[in-house]
Amino acid sequence: MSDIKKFMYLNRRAPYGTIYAWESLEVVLIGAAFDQEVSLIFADDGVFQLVKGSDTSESDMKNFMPTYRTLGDYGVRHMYVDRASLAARGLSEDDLIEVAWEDYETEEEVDNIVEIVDTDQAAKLMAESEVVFSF
Amino acid sequence: MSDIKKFMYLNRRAPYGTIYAWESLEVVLIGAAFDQEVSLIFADDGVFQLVKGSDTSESDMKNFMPTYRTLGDYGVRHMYVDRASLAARGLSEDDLIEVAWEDYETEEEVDNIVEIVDTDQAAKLMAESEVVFSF
Amino acid sequence: MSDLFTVNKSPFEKNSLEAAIKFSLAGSSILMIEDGVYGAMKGTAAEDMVKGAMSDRKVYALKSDLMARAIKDDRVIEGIEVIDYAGFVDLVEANDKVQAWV
Amino acid sequence: MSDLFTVNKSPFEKNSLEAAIKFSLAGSSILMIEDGVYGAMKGTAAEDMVKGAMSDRKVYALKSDLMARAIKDDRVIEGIEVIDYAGFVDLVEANDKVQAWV
Amino acid sequence: MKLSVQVNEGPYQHQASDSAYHFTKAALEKGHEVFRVFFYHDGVLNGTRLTTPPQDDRHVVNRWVELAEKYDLDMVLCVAAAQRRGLVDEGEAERNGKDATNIAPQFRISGLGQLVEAAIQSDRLVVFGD
Amino acid sequence: MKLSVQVNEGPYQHQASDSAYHFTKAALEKGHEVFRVFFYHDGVLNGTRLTTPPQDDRHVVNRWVELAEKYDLDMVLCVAAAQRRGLVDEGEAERNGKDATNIAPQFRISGLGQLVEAAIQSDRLVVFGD
Repeated sequence: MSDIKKFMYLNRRAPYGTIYAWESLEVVLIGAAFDQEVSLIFADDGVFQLVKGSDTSESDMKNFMPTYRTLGDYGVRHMYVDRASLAARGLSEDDLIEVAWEDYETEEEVDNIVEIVDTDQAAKLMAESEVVFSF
Repeated sequence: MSDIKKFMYLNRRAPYGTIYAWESLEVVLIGAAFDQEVSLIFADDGVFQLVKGSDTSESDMKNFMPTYRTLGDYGVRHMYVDRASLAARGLSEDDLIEVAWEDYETEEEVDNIVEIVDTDQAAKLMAESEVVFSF
Repeated sequence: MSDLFTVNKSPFEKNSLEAAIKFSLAGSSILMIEDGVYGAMKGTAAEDMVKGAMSDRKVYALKSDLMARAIKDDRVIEGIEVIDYAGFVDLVEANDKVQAWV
Repeated sequence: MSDLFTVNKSPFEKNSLEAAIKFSLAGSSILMIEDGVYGAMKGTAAEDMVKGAMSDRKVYALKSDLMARAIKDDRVIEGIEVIDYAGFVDLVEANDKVQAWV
Repeated sequence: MKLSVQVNEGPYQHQASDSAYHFTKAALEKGHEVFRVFFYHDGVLNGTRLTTPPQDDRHVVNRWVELAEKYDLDMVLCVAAAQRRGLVDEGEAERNGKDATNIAPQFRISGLGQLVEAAIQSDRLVVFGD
Repeated sequence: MKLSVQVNEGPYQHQASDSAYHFTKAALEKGHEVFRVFFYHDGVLNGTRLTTPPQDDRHVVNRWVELAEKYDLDMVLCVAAAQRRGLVDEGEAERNGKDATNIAPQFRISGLGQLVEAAIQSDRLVVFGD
């Protein structure tokens, strides 16, 4: 069991302007095969990654927003969002996508694993992780 | 004479962390062959490019600081530095290199073409240029 | 004599928009592209700065970049003109030159 | 439980240092590398922020990056420890993990 | 209007190359002349024929190639930037003893003077970067 | 201590690859084990053998190659990132119909799982990026 680690993916960049948000997601998707305890945290401009309603039809870029909604199926257990980062950007919980999660063995279900946290709590969550991937 | 344009090179990045400062200098050096009216302006972290005393002996990077001192020989007539950017970084004129300039035809000499300007003046100088290269 | 300033960075991450405003003369135009369009959003910590600039500068934002970032028309600060790439080209033509503030 | 935060961006250009301070617990270590070492300079607009962080966090700066940027020892904020790459490795070992704040 | 465009970042990592492409295309469609597209810094990486992006994403390199074919666009990769980043044509391979090339069709490698000349000859220089 | 290092930027444009190199070298010289160096995003561009930097500058690619030779370092380029950016070995050339390769010796192309595995197997993961 010592091979199960607490992974935290730290996302601080806006989507589309750079590829980091999308290539970070690709790690999360691939990482699902490794059965770790996986959380994502969105802070600073990273909170923009979860805003619903993205439309790339006129920019000819791949719209990867739908992928976030499926993360529950890829073993992601928590998606934390920094409250202060949201507020500075004029955003609220209503602007964000919801991500459902289900444990197929225990049939435990969670409607939405996206959770808004205070900065102190965010800091603690990162400190309690064993690996922080930065993008 | 309509082929003589007023060129302004706008430098807003610190040296070494990225290559922009150095590759910007390379354009200035090559551009000397084209006999334009050339000025450089340093604002925001770009002012760090002119701080004297750089020592790359322990970082194994090319030290391109000496090149700035030779710019007078490459047809650069003015090197402007934004005063507010200096102040925010705890720097003063004494921290900056000096760059001499000489007109070999008229024998006009200038001891130092590095000039500290206010933000308003910097804005005007850029507005009066015909091409602004951004790095 | 008027210039177009392009800004492609989020105002929450980098100081490009602030710098472009500071170094642009009254009468200039500022065009937000890429992550720069976050500066066009209502209700953010950058709104006052943008509105201040709009008193004597014209501010534009690129439509396809707003759309990709889910910034609908009703979230865009009033007075900011939303344009497409053809409009971007027209702006370049209408101004004396373009300065990229990256 | 203590973490090492690396910061490689100038505090005047990007908010990485500010964010690293905000999201680090008391007892954490912050290591400035690359353009991040500008945060170690005395007399700048970022000095108060850095000194504030130093009340309950340890701050380090990488020597070779200070040297390249002409930041001599007497310009470094007192209390910031200047280390080389071997010291960087030791810090990584001494802390539970490393978080890169780019 | 006679335009030149400078591209400072490579494909995919930053949006700069996308923006530059859409802008250049829009200018050409409006009938403006594009004197030159100059690829500098990591921008030279737009000129490799070795990319294979995912099928559901845009092909940044091929888009430039097709635009150049359609409008006879002059696309120049800076030689100094290309050497640092491993962008090679036949001539560069020979000069630097490289056993392969990776340049895409329609691109050519040349000196920084081509950027300065573009700035002189064009009514506007538009820069896209990070 | 068992370390892994992640490099997110290409050579020269950003200092990240320099920092990662000096850090990795220092760790090896202190006797630590480096489980893997994983190159992601533009970091894959560190693995091209086609660069020819100026004679008075460091050779970022060759430095990595020499370090790997000396310490038998496992240097992995992410395949998805490499495909987007035109970094190709023999296998990739065959799979994607490319007529050339540009990978440098000592590097290998593999999947993102190698990064996740490195994070699991190592005591520390150290990330260098922009």
